[in-house]
Amino acid sequence: MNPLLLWFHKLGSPPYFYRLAGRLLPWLWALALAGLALGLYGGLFVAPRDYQQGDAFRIIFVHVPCAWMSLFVYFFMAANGFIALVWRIKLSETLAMAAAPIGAAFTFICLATGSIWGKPMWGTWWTWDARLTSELVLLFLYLGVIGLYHAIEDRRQAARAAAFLALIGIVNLPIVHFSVNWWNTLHQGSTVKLFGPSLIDARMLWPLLTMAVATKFLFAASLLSRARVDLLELESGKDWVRQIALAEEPRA
Amino acid sequence: MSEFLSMGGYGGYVWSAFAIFIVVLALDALAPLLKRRRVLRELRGRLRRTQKRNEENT
Amino acid sequence: MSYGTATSACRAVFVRDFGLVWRRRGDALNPVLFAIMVVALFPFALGPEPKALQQISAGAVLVALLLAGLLSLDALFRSDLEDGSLEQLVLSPHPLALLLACKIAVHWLTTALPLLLVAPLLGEMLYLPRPVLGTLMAALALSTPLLSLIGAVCVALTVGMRRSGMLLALLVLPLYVPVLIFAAGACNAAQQGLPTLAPLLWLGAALALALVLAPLACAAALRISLN
Amino acid sequence: MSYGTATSACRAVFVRDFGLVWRRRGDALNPVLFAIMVVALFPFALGPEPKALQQISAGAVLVALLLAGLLSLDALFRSDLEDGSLEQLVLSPHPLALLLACKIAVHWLTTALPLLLVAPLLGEMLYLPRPVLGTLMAALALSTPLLSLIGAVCVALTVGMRRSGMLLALLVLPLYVPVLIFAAGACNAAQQGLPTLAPLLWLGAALALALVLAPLACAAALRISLN
Amino acid sequence: MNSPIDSEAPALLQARGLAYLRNDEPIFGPLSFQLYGGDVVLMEGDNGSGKTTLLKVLSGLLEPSSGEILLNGEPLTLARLSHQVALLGHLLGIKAELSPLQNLRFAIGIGGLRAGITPHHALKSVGLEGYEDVPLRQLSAGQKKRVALARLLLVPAALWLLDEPYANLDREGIGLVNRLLELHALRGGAALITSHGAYAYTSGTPRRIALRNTDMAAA
Amino acid sequence: MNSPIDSEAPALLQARGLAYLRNDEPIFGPLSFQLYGGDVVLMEGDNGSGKTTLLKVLSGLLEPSSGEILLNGEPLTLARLSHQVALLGHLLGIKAELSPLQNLRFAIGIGGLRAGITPHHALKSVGLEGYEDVPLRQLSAGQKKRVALARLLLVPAALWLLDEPYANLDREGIGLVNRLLELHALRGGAALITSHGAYAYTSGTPRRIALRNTDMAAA
Ligand code: HEM
Ligand SMILES: Nc1ncnc2c1ncn2[C@@H]1O[C@H](COP(=O)(O)OP(=O)(O)OP(=O)(O)O)[C@@H](O)[C@H]1O
Ligand SMILES: Nc1ncnc2c1ncn2[C@@H]1O[C@H](COP(=O)(O)OP(=O)(O)OP(=O)(O)O)[C@@H](O)[C@H]1O
Ligand SMILES: [Mg+2]
Ligand SMILES: [Mg+2]
Repeated sequence: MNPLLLWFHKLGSPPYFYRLAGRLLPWLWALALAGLALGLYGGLFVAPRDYQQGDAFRIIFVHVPCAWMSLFVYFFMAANGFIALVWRIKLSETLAMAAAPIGAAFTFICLATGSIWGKPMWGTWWTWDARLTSELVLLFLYLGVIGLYHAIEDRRQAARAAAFLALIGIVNLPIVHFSVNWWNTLHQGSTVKLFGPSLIDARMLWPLLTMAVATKFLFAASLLSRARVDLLELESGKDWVRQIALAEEPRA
Repeated sequence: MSEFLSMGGYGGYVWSAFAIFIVVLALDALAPLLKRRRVLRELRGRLRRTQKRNEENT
Repeated sequence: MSYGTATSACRAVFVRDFGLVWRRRGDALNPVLFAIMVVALFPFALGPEPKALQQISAGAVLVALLLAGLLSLDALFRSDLEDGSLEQLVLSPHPLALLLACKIAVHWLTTALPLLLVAPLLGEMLYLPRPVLGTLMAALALSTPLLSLIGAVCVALTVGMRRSGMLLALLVLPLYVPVLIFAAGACNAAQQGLPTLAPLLWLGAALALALVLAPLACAAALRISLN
Repeated sequence: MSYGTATSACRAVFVRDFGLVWRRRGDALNPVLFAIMVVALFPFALGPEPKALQQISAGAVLVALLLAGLLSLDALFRSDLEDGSLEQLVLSPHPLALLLACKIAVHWLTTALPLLLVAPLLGEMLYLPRPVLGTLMAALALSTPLLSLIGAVCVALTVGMRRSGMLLALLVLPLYVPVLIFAAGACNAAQQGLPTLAPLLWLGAALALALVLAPLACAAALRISLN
Repeated sequence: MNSPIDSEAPALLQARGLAYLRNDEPIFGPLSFQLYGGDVVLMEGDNGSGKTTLLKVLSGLLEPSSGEILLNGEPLTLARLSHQVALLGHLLGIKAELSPLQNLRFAIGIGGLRAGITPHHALKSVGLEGYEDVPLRQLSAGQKKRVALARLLLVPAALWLLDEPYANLDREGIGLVNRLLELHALRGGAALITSHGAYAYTSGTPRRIALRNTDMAAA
Repeated sequence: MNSPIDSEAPALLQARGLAYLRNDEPIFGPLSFQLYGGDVVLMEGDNGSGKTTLLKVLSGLLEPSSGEILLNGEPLTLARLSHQVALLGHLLGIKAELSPLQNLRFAIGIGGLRAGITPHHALKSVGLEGYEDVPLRQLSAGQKKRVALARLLLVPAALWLLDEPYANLDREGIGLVNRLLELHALRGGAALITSHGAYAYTSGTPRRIALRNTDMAAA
């Protein structure tokens, strides 16, 4: 067998994944926390005050990374859902379902910080503009996926049904992202570009990018620890889980 | 310091936004730890019961 | 010994489902009554001034029909599941998506079409301006089948569940939002005397897409949730 | 050998029903999410202008909460019926009305109270004027228990039926209309700066009456529909 | 275990010309019988012959279309009845989300408690020691049935109406039901049990009542 | 009626190491067996031992967790399968609101029709002559079952999977099922039937498969 395929196959085996994730986790948490500390420091102390928005613009350092993550995590979830549906890989089911609550958390933060930011900037907590609305719909999609997953008794069937729903809901992602271009809205358009010069000050840009990277690590860490526990629950009849359970017996 | 905390009058907004960020993500990180404890506790309970029953049967 | 043609299979589904609706034709009125009642709530909640009501009339009718459709969705596969007909349908040698499309069509004809027919009455109750009525009807004609198709996929996902009512609403409503936006957009444009073609065209395009994809998705979802 | 006291029977019902809600605490959020989504439908249907939304805000929040309450009603006795607990409850030596009152109380605390708590958020979404919020909350605090009590009687009547969802809505909505009228009346008065006490007092009086009569009616209805 | 023809003590349960109609179709015909303390009576009948319906009528959940029921010589009213009758139906009346202990505590709360027994004891005597705190959904059908049997032990009731108590139980479970019935009879209680006849109450020869299968299609 | 060990013709149905897990708990263990044309195989097992689940897996409604199913030597896919298999489950798949004739017409519409038989004939041969146009809700449970049996006669399928076909039937009905099975076997069809063991296929000694009751509470 092709070595890459072989590795995939091996990764798909729950005990192997459990151990591998266990070894990766401390590093991921460390990177995530360091990144967060650096990004927050940069955002709160280094970045200069915005000439228009004053210090209120500092909310950008949590709002925007979380907004990006809300889209990224959904894509990750749907992609894993697709793999789970087509190739029936248990690990993908687990990953997709573990990603959903994390994505919902990021979406919630995006909505909450966005409306906190909106109050001083637009004079209102909430308007029914296309981006805000589609982001709210995104939160409901996450909640629908989570709700469906928990409503079905059989774990694997539940994961497949929820993954299917996640796939249907993916039409919402482009709407969230492009809504500022398609409709003229209160929410501002893209300022940070991957290619070509960005429109903001470099001292604002690097903390923002640092936060963006740090939230990726945070997601990876949270995802792996959730997936590990979910595997323990899913495989609770298996020997390797039994050994873990007995090894961690609290001494009474 | 208090000037820093007041954030040019936007302190309430900025700090509550950062607080939400930190609290929600902290809860997100905590959830799997709690669930892990619960799952393992239930599993150990089940193992004890089967063990006991096997002893009774033999 | 013949397995019959796909056409005859579709005809069989039509005949049976219409027969069933006919046997319980009293129930078929329920969504209409529900919609009328929801619309009747608005004057109570907002006060009876025609001006205020007129402003919200198109939107309120849309929301009422949408909610009525939502509540009736639940019954789409329920009785077939409970008596085992659904399994027989899945085991049929004919394409499941086709048979499901027939079922969805019957469902639309027997629940959404009556709603469509009372829509002018509902509009009248809220003083909907006459010129808007045409647009509203066009928007409804395009959006109700769309809602039925999208809804059917979600129902198929929740079909085996006990307490699915509220969950179904949670799954379906986010997917309904875009449809509602375009339908309401057309009505608002009509109310302001603007051209209404663009949103209606969008609805038509979405309907064409859904007509092809939704039955397939529905069949796939059903296989997952029967498993 | 003792049959226990009525108090201990009530405590048993409370402990068990809260325990059950706690076990499925995810489900407890559903009515809240549903209400938020229904409220979110209005800006789509009516257009996003704050002025227009503000006018209908109190009414829309009332309607959304009422519908959410309606949908969650269905679950009040369903699981007890399905697993036979309801029969055991009926056979208990303690007054059935009392036990049912406890069940209704738990249901209100776990479904309506969360709705009450998000009502300010819902109002905010539709730009409800601040001064009206107080009146809206008072009206809700009085009317949601009333709705739960009235609804429980209707659920008890339909409890054995298969497809009760839509039927229940039809039975319940006409009974809800008077409650809605008074609650909306109070909010409208507040919006226009008029005194709001009278409609609130009416609601209070109706609630007092319902607190006494509804559990008795509910017990009688349940006996009929189990028969 | 045949009923003593003792006209002085009133029968624990007496049915006189009891019949039940549904949509004017007879479900079971006029039926008269008596149960005394110490009786265990087995009722046999095909599917749909009305066994379950009869038990519900006797428990007071359904009202008979004609005839009357006397409990200790007094006519049945809902209030009186419930003190004396325990019903174990097709549906067990237990919650799958809760543990056996929680379920039993609830049953005691609404039904009362016999002297000299605790939920723990009852669970032990139906062979569920060690399962006190497991949610019922993790138990097998037979184990769930045992929880319902434990309820019978706890709640004070002179008359047990058991609908197919042997269903879902393995051989040992059947023995358990029989032991419980014997104990109950010795204590002076009475029981009416239904069965398809596959298994049956084995201790002594119980009295039998047969329900004819009224043909539903006829009319 | 024992299966001829004839290695040339592929078996009508062949299961190889078939197992089904629910939440990683085995419902039935790895199972291998073959059915040839003319075979009638009886499957026995306690409640919850997985009989119904096995039939659903064999019909293609459920996907096996491991192992494979061959129909006429070719692996099972949903599309191929459905042409060959008729399933009669706990739920009969008939509508109580419609008449026997309407129900059968629907079954033919979606499932096809065997040569040389009509719905009227089929109803007659299950003893329902005269009931063609009565809504099913007015028929007894046993008569409903007969309508479902008539469907088996009409729809072309070489393999019958019957889940407790004897339940709800009286003695004559049991004889009817046995006659239908014999006819099907003579025609070269095969059948797998489940039963609690109370009644059984009586013509000849059918082969038996026993499912062990995997204890759900164990793991
Ligand atoms: C509830 C209110 C809000 C929501 C739901 C929201 C949502 C979003 C989302 C989803 C994105 C990511 C879009 C993408 O990457 O495709 C985003 C980006 C952004 N938001 Fe918000 N937002 C809200 C309020 C605000 C406010 C009040 C401001 C500032 C005045 C703001 C400023 C930004 C900025 C600067 C970006 C980055 C745009 C870019 O470079 O791509 N947002 N927001
Ligand atoms: N809720 C109901 N509505 C209408 N008919 C009913 C209802 N419940 C039972 N019946 C009918 O009443 C008759 C008697 O039913 P019952 O459940 O008492 O029979 P049973 O002897 O307990 O049968 P089984 O052995 O299957 O438990 C049956 O013909 C059944 O169809
Ligand atoms: N939908 C389901 N979800 C979860 N578990 C199920 C489901 N269906 C069946 N089971 C479980 O699978 C096991 C096998 O069930 P199955 O219905 O196949 O048994 P059976 O042999 O047909 O029993 P019976 O004799 O009662 O018909 C049982 O323990 C049951 O609890
Ligand atoms: Mg019965
Ligand atoms: Mg079975």
